[in-house]
Amino acid sequence: MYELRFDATTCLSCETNDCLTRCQYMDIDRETAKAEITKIANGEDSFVLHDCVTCYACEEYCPMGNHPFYLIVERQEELDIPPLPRPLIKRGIQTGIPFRGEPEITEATEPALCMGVFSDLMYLIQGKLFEGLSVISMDPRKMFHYFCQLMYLHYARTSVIKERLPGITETIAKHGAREIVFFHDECYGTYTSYCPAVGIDVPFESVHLFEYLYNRLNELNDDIRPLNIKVAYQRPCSSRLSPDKHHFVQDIFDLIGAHSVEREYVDENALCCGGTIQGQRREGSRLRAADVQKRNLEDMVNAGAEVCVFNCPACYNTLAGPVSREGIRPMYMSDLCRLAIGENPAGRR
Amino acid sequence: MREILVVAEHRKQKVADISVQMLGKGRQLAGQAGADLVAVTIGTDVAGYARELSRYADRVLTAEVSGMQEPLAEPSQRVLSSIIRDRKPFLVLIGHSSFGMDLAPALAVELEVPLVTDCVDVSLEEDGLRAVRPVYNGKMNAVYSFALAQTVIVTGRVGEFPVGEGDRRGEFQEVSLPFGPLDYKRFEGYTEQEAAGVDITEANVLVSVGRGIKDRASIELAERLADALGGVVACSRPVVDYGWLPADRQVGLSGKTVKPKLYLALGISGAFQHVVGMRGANMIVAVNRDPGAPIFGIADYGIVDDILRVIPVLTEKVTGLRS
Amino acid sequence: MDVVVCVKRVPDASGMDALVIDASRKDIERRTLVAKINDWDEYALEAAAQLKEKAGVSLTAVTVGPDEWDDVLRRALAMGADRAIRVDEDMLAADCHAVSTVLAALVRTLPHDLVLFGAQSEDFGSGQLGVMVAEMLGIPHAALVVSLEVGEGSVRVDRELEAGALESYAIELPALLTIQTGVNRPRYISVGGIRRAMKKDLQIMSVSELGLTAEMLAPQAVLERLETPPRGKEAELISGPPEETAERLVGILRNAGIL
Amino acid sequence: MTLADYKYADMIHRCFRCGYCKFPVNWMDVNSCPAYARFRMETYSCGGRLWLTRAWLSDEIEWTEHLAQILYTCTACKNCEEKCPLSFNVDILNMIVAAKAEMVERGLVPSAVKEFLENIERHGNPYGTARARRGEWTEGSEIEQYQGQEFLYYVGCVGSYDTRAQETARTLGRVLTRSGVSFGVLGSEENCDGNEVNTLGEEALFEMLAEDNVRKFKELGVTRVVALSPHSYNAMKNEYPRFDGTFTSFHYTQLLRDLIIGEKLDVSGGFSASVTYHDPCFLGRWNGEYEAPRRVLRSIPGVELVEMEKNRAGALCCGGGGGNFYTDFLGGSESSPARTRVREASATGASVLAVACPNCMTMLEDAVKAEGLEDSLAVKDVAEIVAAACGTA
Amino acid sequence: MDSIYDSLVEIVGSEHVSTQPEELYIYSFDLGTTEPHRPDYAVAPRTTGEIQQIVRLANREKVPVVPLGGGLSLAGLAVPLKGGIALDLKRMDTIIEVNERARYAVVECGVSQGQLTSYLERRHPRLMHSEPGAPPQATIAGNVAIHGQGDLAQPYGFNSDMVNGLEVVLPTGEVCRFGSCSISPYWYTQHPLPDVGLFLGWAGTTGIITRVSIKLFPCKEILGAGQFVVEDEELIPELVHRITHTEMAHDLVAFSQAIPPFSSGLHHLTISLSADSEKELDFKMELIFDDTLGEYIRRGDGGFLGFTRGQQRPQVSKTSDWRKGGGFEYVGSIMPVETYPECYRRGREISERHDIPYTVLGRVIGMSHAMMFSWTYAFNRADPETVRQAREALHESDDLVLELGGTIWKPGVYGQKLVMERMDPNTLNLMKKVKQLLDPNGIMNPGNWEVGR
Repeated sequence: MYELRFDATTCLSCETNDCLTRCQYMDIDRETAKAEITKIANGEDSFVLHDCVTCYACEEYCPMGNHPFYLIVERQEELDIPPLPRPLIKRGIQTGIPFRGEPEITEATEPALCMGVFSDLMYLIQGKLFEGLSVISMDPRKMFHYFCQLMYLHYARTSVIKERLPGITETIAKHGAREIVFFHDECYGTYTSYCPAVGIDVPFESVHLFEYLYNRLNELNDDIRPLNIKVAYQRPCSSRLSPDKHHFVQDIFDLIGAHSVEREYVDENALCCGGTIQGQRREGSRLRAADVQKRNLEDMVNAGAEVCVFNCPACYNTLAGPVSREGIRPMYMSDLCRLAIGENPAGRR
Repeated sequence: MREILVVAEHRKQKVADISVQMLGKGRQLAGQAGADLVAVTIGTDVAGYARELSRYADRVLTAEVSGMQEPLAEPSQRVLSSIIRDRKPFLVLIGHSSFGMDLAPALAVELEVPLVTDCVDVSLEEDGLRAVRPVYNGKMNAVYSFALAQTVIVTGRVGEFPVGEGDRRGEFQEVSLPFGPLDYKRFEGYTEQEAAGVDITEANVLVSVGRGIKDRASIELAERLADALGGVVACSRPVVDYGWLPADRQVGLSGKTVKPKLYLALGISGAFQHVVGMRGANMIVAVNRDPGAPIFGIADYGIVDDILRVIPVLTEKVTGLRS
Repeated sequence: MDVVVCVKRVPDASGMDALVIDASRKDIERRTLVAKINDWDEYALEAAAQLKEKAGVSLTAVTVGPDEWDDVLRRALAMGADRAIRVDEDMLAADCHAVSTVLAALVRTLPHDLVLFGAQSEDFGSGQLGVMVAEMLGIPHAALVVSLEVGEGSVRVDRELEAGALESYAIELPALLTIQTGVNRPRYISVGGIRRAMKKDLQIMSVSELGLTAEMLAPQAVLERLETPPRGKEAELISGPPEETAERLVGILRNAGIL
Repeated sequence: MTLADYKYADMIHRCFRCGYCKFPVNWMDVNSCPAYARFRMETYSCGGRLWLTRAWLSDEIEWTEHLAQILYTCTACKNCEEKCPLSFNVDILNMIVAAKAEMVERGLVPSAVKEFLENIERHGNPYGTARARRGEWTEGSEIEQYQGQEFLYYVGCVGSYDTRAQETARTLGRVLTRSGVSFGVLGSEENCDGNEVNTLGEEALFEMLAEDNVRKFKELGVTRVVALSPHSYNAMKNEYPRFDGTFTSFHYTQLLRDLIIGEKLDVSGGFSASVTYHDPCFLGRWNGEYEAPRRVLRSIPGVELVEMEKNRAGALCCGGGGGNFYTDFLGGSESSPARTRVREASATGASVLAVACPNCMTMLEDAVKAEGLEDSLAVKDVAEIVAAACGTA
Repeated sequence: MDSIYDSLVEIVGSEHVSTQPEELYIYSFDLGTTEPHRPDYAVAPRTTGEIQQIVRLANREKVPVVPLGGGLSLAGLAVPLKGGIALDLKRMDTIIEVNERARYAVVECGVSQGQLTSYLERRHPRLMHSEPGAPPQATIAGNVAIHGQGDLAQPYGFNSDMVNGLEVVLPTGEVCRFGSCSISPYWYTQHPLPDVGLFLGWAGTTGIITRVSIKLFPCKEILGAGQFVVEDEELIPELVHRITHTEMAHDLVAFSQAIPPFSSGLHHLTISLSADSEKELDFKMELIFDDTLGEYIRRGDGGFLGFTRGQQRPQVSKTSDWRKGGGFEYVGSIMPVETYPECYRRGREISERHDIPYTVLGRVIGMSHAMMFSWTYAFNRADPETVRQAREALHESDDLVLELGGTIWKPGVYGQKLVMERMDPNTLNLMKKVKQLLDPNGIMNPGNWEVGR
């Protein structure tokens, strides 16, 4: 069975305990932080396990390369402190069950792009940026065979992840591509952060979509017409698992002449889209989510953003409506890049 | 004395018009050649026909064959071959009718003599006999010529030859039959077309459609135009062949002969088989995509266009005028 | 039962306003025209094909002409003929008697219970061939057949007369019929069908193989020349878009007191 | 062929006949399936055709001319594909075409279709007019024969033979000349593009035509084709690659758009009228090109572009597709699609109905007359409006 | 030639009558499991007058007349069980009037749900009608004739409760109007005249509805739906009761289905809300999702799945294609809300017994007054065995409805018999008299509601 590699002793020697002190949803001082994380590490109950909104951020804050977030959700499961109501957890777990037959394993050429569980967003990967990519998981009816499962962190069900993930990696690997660009950075995080953390081996190299886009844009440099628009980036929770790739957001913006606006909730201080929070079991979760969204939106508006750039389809589904009601145009990063090279964004379907 | 032989055909107890027309031509040529004009009538109770024929011919040969109320090709062939063999006429004229088409080729082969069918002109030149027949659906004429030494069989197109005076008293001569009854081919009967709902011969205005109507559904267009004009819809052969209209709507040789005030020929090329049935109309208006269509040769007015375009507009106009 | 159908290849003159007489003055300029199977023969073929669908019929299609005439035989094969035979002889200049002589000689070599011809051809339209062949074969015939029904050893036919009248016969087989249009609806022959027919057997014979000599084929009716017919009084042409033409026509009909 | 061998045997029964296929995108009524709108019997909806096809192939019903006609009233306009909510919607039209193909194989097609196909096989056009006369439309114009110019201007059957469409073809020629485009035509050497033949299910004939055109284009070294008809454009862009047709194809409205943007074509002359634009199926639904023609029209000073309620993906077909501009199975009624369409056009109050397809041109112009709208509504091709605006009309 | 055919051509014109095998084939089916029955004629009239003539002809000739709109009832109600004339009413598709102030629309019988919806969207954006969860070609008239319900059922009840007036061609050919329209130009109410409503629920066996006036309702700026999920079906009646008490929802539907897997064994409550302002929306959301449902969330028994703006168009149920077979049929019933748990459990058993992925749905009608509960069974049109299974499952469900004390909605012939067996004999007798009075020759949609003669 797969074991999370977590070293409690490093926390004791940690000087910042950023994992909890920097949490945007709990107000915790260093001492409490040290105490609580130690309790959690020792498998004891902690208010943190009850109040956590599962935003992934502590995974990034931790300066010691430990896995505080993975730890928290494992404990939530062990101590039966589910962040969500039972029906939502059941629903979530059942969502990942493939039910329309086995996928057809097509020989993938290099480099390959894996849509994961977002096959019905195929329309987003059109145009020069994606030319020549062989695509894995194109069929919405088969997409759950490619589902990275990491969503279950929000459900405190790492057991499900560990149970299903090996089969998923196998299926992806069957396509025979050594290097795979992942459409969704949650998949990227799964194979570059979570799998190593619990010791699931990954038989392929993962490429972050933004890194790919950045390189493609450089190749297509001649086609780029600077956009000169003010953009705000909605950073998804999953991006906390690949902080080392986060800089590509800015790099791409610079490349295509998109100016990111001065915001409070940016980069490490980014706010959750609220999608998970609103359903949580804790009292007042729906209003809490509404409040987070409100703050997030006001921040974008005040900063004068014209476009809100998305990476994660889940964020997009939650926030696209609200931002456009504020007069800000929601757009996937890929669409923004296509706009920059004179193509028509695929937009919303 | 040299002879021209005319094979008479009879329908419904009278000598067929085409045979009288053949006699007309025969008389004219006989005059030129100083030859006798001989008519032959074959069948049951032919005396009556013989009397009629004797008004045009110098001599009428009668062959009484039992059970032959209608002219039948094979018995006729047997009679004729023996007659021609011993009389050696230099010209045999037969109408280019269904009967003629069934008879003439076999006769020619049996007698080993030349045959020209469906002629619109036959004339005597100093060097011999000249016959003209339309080819390529009337777009061309083919000219044939023959020495007068031999017998030549010519079938003539209906309506192309003048009818003679009919003021003679030709003599009669019976021919003995060289054969018994036929066993391998049994004549079973003769059917008149049953009279149906609409009688196109009664209509003052006929909207007549041909192949150009393209589709059964479009017949409705023609019907609307007909209604607007207070007329009825008729057609040319292909429309009946396709089963778009019943046979009793067909104008032409194998259909009806009509003489309306207005004959609107829509998408009809104007093959002679059709034209013979309608050329008696007071006014003929033709619409056809093909400016070379023979129909424009006999129409009073012509429009070169696709009928499916013209009909609706015309209908609107006429209706507009009526209301 | 063995059925033989005789087919002819004719120029499709429908697409041209006017035809041009060629140098020989005995024929029209064919190079600008595409060729097709003679309309009447298509009806004859369809009639045969339908017999074949009903009962056990072996169907042979024959023609006399140069090699490009193979295409009408391919068409016949696609329509259901089991075999096809072309007598390789260009007889465009010949008369019906000569062509009949060849065809009769050919048919004699074939088993034949029923021989079908088109009642006439689209180009010269003499309407002689079938009946001549019947006479040469010494079998009974019926021209202008508009319906046929094959029974035991005989065929029942209706012949078309004038004015919609019909003449019915029961004829012992073997017999020869010339088929009038409208007897059926010839099916469409797909290009794919014709391609498949390429595989079927197509036999070539020469007149000499049929034991025919030049003098046997000497024409009896000699074509002197073609000429463009004097056209009757031409129609007064109304030209313009339907709008105007219709308008003017209505005017004319009005003046004529028809409207 | 039996149902078992039918390419879509495992799929055709999945049509539920829910009726979406009859609706336009905004459901304002049920007349966006041209055949259904014309006849208003369930048999004529896409669902009806699918169920009948299945019944025929499984010998539940026999072939009749009526059955063939029901199938051949399909104009292949793709409205059904646009609307069908089920996962196999991409194939519903293919299912109809495959059924037509089977009828073709059995020789069981309506006489008008037989004539259409035979004419194309013999003469290279549906009208049965001689190939020799295909180039006559250029007479009296300066249009040159193609000899290695940048563009091959492919006109198609309707533009070559139909008197009204010939005007459009010449006008476009003048516009292209005016804007300095180097182009030539094939004249009497041009052959049918086969697009209709394909939708009529005569696959082998289509192959023949496609192969012939591809071969000819290669010999002449053609690299870019600009087509007058969206039907030609569709065949060349989407089908010819199968036959190794490697050249790039444009619809002329796309070329005009680029010429205007690139300021190679001066339309400042303007054209003052309120114009409504009718999307041709083979440009719109088949190839997703809704904007180029509109862009062209909007760029012309004085043009006030008004949309019909059914536009773009929801546009009502003129009824001319699938050979119907010739076979005319949908004609002869005020509910004929073309007549419905011009009534919709006239409802916008526009004085000009702009088309970008010679088939639509002939269909709709005839319909305008049949509806007696000549005085209020003029049918003009986009090329003709452009010509007016750059003074070469 | 057939004289009935000729007369029909006389009446509607040759293009709108058919005796050709193709039309007869298509009109012999509906989309469900009912065995096909060929009509002798397919006819598509355009006017009430034409329908009168057709009905008179049918009486003279004793030919059945089977009216159909969208033909989507699924229960075989538009299948000509005894042949005769299949009367396709879809050509009568004029929207005659929309009265903005009095909030009603008068439509011809062929007007489809989709047509009215889009018409209102474009011309009267502040009005909506109660659109059933059927494909948009379902007709307004057909729907009221079978007591349908739509997406405004929770506040306003059955669509047939929204009828302001009817124009009907009686089986004997007379045209009658019911409601205010019988004495006034306004089609604004069915009351207070003496009640002669003998046409709703009769599935076209007592006459042909040619015009309907249907109530319209306020359409607010923001439409949307929140979803709430529970695992324990026993909670549903209680939740429905509490949510309806807020009087805030305009549609309330609970469903559970085996496919897709996420919904299996769970019950999704779709709670539709509408509001003219964010303020109004926030208020309603808070009232329902926090104040009313909050405690379930805290207990972990129920989960809030979020709120989606925009109105979902009814789509033809993908259920129809689960067996890759283009077929499904359901038994609809009108049930007390409290029976939901039993309906679900027993329905699930039936499905599993017949090896069909289960699909059940309950739509609340009124303030928890009733629900339309449906058991849906998919089948593969190409596989007779699955059709048979579905048919059995449907019959078992019909039995179940009555066993649970419910009433079958738009029953097919089998269900009609069950209902009539149970029905109080005097009522049945009255139905019989009514039927005989209105339709002496029994020409209207025979085979359905055969009360005996």
